[in-house]
Amino acid sequence: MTMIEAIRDAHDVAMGGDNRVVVYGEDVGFFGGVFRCTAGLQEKYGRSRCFDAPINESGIVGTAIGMAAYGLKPVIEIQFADYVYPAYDQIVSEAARLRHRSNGDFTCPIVIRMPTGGGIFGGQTHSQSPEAIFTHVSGLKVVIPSNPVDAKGLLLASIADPDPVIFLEPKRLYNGPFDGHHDRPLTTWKKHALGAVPEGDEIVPLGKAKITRDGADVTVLAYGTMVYVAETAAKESGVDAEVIDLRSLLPLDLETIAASVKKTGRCVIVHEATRTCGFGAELMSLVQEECFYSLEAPIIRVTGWDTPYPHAQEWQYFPGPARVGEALKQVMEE
Amino acid sequence: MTMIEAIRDAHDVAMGGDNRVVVYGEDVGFFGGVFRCTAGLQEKYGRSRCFDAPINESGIVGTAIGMAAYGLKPVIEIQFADYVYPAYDQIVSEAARLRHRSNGDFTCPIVIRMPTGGGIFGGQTHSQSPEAIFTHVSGLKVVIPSNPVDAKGLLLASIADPDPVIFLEPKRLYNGPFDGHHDRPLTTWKKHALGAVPEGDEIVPLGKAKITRDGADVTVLAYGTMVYVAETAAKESGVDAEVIDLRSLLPLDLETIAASVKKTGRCVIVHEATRTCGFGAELMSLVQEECFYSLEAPIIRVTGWDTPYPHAQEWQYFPGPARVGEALKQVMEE
Amino acid sequence: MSGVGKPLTLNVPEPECRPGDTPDFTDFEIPRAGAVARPPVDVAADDIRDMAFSIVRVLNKDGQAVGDWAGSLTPDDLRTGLRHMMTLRTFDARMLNAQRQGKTSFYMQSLGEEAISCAFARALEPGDMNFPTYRQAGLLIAADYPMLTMMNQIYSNAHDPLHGRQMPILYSAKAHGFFSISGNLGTQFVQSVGWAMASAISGDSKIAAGWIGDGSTAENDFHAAMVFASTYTAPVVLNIVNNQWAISTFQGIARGGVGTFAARGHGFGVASIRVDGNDYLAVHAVAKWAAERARLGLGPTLIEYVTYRAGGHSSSDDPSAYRSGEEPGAWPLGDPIDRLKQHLISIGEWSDERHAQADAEILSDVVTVQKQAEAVGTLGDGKAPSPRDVFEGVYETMPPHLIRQRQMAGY
Amino acid sequence: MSGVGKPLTLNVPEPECRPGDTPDFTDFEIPRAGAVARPPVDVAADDIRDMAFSIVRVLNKDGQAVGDWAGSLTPDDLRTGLRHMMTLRTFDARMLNAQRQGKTSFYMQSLGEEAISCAFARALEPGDMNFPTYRQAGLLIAADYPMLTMMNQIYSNAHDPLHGRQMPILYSAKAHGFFSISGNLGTQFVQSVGWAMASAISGDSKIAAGWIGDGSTAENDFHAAMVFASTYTAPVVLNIVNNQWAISTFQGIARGGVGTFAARGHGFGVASIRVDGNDYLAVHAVAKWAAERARLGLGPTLIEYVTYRAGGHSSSDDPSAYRSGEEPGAWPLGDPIDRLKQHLISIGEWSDERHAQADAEILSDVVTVQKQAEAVGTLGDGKAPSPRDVFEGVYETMPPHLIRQRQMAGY
Ligand SMILES: Cc1ncc(C[n+]2csc(CCOP(=O)(O)OP(=O)(O)O)c2C)c(N)n1
Ligand SMILES: Cc1ncc(C[n+]2csc(CCOP(=O)(O)OP(=O)(O)O)c2C)c(N)n1
Ligand SMILES: [Mg+2]
Ligand SMILES: [Mg+2]
Repeated sequence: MTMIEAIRDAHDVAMGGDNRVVVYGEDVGFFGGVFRCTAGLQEKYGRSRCFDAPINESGIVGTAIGMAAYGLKPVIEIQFADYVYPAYDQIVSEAARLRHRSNGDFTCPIVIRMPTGGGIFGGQTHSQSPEAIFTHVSGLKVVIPSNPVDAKGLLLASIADPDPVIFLEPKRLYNGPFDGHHDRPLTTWKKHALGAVPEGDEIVPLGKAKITRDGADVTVLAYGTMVYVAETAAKESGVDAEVIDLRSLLPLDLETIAASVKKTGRCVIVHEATRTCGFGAELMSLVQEECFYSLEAPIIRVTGWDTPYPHAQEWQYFPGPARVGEALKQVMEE
Repeated sequence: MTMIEAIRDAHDVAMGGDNRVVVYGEDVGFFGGVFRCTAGLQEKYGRSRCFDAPINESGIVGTAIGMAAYGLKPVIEIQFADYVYPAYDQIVSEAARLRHRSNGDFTCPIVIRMPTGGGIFGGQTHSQSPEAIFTHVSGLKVVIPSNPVDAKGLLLASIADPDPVIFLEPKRLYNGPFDGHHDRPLTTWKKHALGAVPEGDEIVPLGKAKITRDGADVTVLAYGTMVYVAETAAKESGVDAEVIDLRSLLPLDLETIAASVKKTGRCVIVHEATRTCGFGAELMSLVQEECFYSLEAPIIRVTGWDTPYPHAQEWQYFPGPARVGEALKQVMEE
Repeated sequence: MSGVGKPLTLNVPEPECRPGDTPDFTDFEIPRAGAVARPPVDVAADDIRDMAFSIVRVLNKDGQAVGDWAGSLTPDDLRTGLRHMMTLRTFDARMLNAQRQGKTSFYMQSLGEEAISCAFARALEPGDMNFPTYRQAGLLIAADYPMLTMMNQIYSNAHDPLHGRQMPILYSAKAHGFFSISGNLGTQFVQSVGWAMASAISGDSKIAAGWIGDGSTAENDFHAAMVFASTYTAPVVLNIVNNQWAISTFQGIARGGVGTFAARGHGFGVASIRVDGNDYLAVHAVAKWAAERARLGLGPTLIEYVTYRAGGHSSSDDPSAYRSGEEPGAWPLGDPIDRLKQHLISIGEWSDERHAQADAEILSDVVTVQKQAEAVGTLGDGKAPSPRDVFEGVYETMPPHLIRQRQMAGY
Repeated sequence: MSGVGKPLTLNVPEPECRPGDTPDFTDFEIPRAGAVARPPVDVAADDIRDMAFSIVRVLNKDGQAVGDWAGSLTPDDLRTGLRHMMTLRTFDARMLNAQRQGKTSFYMQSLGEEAISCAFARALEPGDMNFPTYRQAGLLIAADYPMLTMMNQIYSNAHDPLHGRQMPILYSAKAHGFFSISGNLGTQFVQSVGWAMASAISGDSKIAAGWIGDGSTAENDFHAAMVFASTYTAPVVLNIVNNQWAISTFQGIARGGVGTFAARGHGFGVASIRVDGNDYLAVHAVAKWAAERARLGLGPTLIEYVTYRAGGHSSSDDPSAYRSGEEPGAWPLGDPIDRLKQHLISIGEWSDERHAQADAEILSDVVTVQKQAEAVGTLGDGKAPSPRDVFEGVYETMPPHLIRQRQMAGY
């Protein structure tokens, strides 16, 4: 199964199991979404359970909050993460706050899905990774899968969650794993073990990271597309790196992270988002708070630059295996 | 002069010197703003240079971008920083990107002023410190004064700047310095050296921090209200702390910071914003990147909690001198 | 004639009356009570376009209820309504005073606008949901929400149902059809539409009511609400309370130079009505009409209540800095309590004596309750909510990082 | 009759025609050419309310220009207009094909909508400013912006004025009255109002033009634009291009069940006109009228162009998945190029032969320019912009952290 099919399957399972689950967004109904993540749902569940929304991201989130307050469980799509900003107020000031400010009188179990990240020549408005503007907001959960199995399991967990979840889908992984070698032939999920998505409603719990590669010398913290890039960089650089796929940024599996860094004594953090105040800064802070006395070298961040995501120079921006590999070597040299 | 008067004076100097400077926002015109920072400007410069705007933060910023593209220099007020979220898209996707995406064909010299921070029993929607959601955005500058002299000088520098500036005004400092001892009598700027604001158009350059207290043992990084809290904590704890008022978060005066931490070997970071992914995380990352081998103890963050800013429990939330003092002692013990 | 080369100027609307000026409402067109007909609830929105430019009024200046919209309420209903409004006003006065005495941080009253929320509440059914602003406390009073709970919230004391987390008056009362009030203007308007859509998706028969102020109609959430409500024919009543002022800004800045707030509905094909907001009977009748329309699946109605904010914006505001002190008195639609009182007297169902007695009873009730609340605590004095409560309820289950922080904080 | 207890249902608008269905436009009301009168430019918005529900048309089905709105253009102007539209169409076809050949990443064409941007451009004066969407490349073609520069941008080659930073077609051309296109829908609409306000603040005589698609009118920036434009009587022409589709979503989702997009102006007291977007003469005449109105300080005009997106949404889109393949052919307002061509022939100012010859010349010109552009480079092939350019221009002066990052990146 591709990640798209896995996401579709998660919707199907959730909608089939609970008629409070409603799905909408721009082009989400008849057409099934520009990435086709919701294809077939309208036909199967009817127009009032899966439908097209007006192009108004703020309204999509705002109505979802109202629906959640009523008792439904809306799962909504923002067409690209780059277009979530108009909805930021409804997310931050309303969805994230509702349970707390009303002391549970009203709650907001919504899932806000959005394709994130670059690597598709989408330029500055189809490539952004805005996770850090959500992880800064108390009351939200932030989830990002890196493969079809996790995509389905984490989406099911997010839909089941009683609180608002930002669900980021690395669009470069929709159709196959991608290690950053953009000049090599594409591979698909069909041939990948994590393309074998279990049937049914098996969830992957939020807040649990996964060690995707064992290693002794340095810990690499990554999520989304960067998981493959990190694995590839480890392989290619010959550094015995342990790669952790965070899967959920908030809540964060600090235990797994700290255990690994305490073991390796070194840490490299990789993300595609711009550097300053990115989620990497938080990771770096937590690691130094938890593991200061174990650190043998400065933690290194490998990130997107503090510029808009460029169109033509995409691969100079993307933190590919060469840059991550260099960081691995550097952290070993210190 | 109070900080309010200093800000008013900066507007007056800028408007008097350059008729491209226009000032607007909610209640900004006739009334002169709910904090009175623009009082008298409409009368002096006329209704087309200083006027009331409809309650639409996104429209206020969006029109300012259009005005800047025309060639004006809008200085706009968001009534509270907590209300900037509706404008986030126009700020991030437009103001911050315009110069780059048009290769300088159009530019966006706007200043977006907003009162920030708590300590006035304003609850969760009149107390927030959203600096981190701006420092993450390439193309923006982020400035925060801690006294009347800087408020005027930095505001003048921001208005003169050719790029968009987020100008955060710690509302708890509007009328006097505040060291976090909320149960003691108020003091005013009248008696404070930094209340003596120079006349005319003297600017304080962006990107230059200021050491407000010399010390040998630990470096405290602070901005806004937290500068006084940090100074007080240093005094009260007896720790020989060097306090740096960052003044501008982006661009950041990393040189001054690194030099101090290399000297002291210890660092405490203080901010009022929520902890996770706050600007403190970036500071912590930069310090460990630059000063790893000088650090004798883990860097400590003292911040607002990852909760909404509470009304009744305001002083349990506010990172006051007691909490900062404890951190100073702790960092010395490690 | 082409204008090429001719200098343009910026038009900035200004109210006719600022401090020192004499208020003059002669240009303000007020139709006679009874002049606007009551259309059937299934009328096409476009066929009542004129209703967005007129004002539905029931009570005439002699206190009689006249025209099509009269007759929806019995004398008992009216006395109940009068009591609600009087209670709200007394409650407001006491609480504003408590704020001045330092017993809490902040207060906002409904002075002059009591008819709107009090009458509207009585047009809904149990299970319907309001998405109010801070100026609809009357929805709670008229739904018999306990005043003691309101005061505990205002005082942020140990019995505050919101545990001190929220500023005064930002109530939440689901069981009383009252959505948690936000400090951010406008957001609730589109949420009300989502709630209404959810009711329709669920095959329920409940309706929602969104609330917004004149100034806040400028917020973008207003547009989102209108777009979603009209596209999905949501069962929602969308209420604009035009009290002429948004803090220091007169309604012309939000409205522009022409038209009315109600007319905003026309661009969306939404039925739009203007009503005398100081006329309890008119408010109730129009609310009933709109609620019925929504419940029958006929879609949203946009209602503009024409009223006047007789007090300051909030306890932090001093209106004398930006408007004439005479303006409240000159407001041509009068006072809602006086008008309902006169009506009841004119139909022989009330008297000055009964009114004075009711006033005294209400005051005594409010004072009694106030004492109970203050016995628990006021802001910073007495029994307070726990600091631990700040960490609770951010999520249903507290995640590890918050547990750590709570422990660091020492709670 | 009260509806209490009766289950509600959600109304979700659907287009009448999906793949497999036969398009049927018989319900689509099209007034005869010449039927809508031309009011004076200082008409009160409310007096032309009906114009938001009709369609201004000049060219009738025999290709004659009829009615009040005819006569604003000479045969030379019309031939120029025809050439612009033909150039745009040829340019689009070549570039879409270049994208298919892998020479760039993405493309969006104006197929079927050429009249709107091409005619509008000719109604402005030098110094006026458009705030376009991605579907107004005709503004550049008709303003004689160099095609070579456009292609260099599309190919992100070393001569791309935007240095490869932007996706194809997101041009910026200040000197040609063309604001930098954003990938974020709607944002430019309110910016155009700000630009217009700035002109008025400065005592200038320039006007702005905002552009938005039917689907994007649902965005909140639409509201912000209307609020500010109406409040400050901004000298701006606000253009809605209703091409019936927003990717796979038909216009009924943005518009709701009733009314027109033009009618959205009525709630703001803004003059609102609907016009045949496939009629070059009608577009030009209405644009001229609105521009004059703005320039005379009479305020904004909202124009809805009724047209049809004859091609896919973009090079990434396959419309056969969501609409009938016959729909473009069945569109009742015809093709803008054919219609102008027929008109010129019918007045004896053009012929099939001249048209064929013009077509050939244009194609040859475009091909020549394309070769020049491709000689510089195409995306990923040939001379490319520098990676250093990514770091330049984020700020006027590169701050220290960006210099450090640029150095880390090795440029
Ligand atoms: C998003 C947002 N912007 C600004 C404010 C500050 N503010 C609070 S009330 C108010 C005026 C609202 O006026 P109106 O909508 O007319 O309501 P009224 O107070 O008259 O009932 C303003 C600007 C806010 N609370 N939220
Ligand atoms: C804020 C935002 N939301 C969503 C999108 C994705 N998107 C790009 S074009 C489009 C459809 C726009 O339709 P319309 O406004 O009718 O313009 P048209 O393409 O028909 O010219 C959508 C949804 C976007 N670019 N920006
Ligand atoms: Mg008001
Ligand atoms: Mg369209």
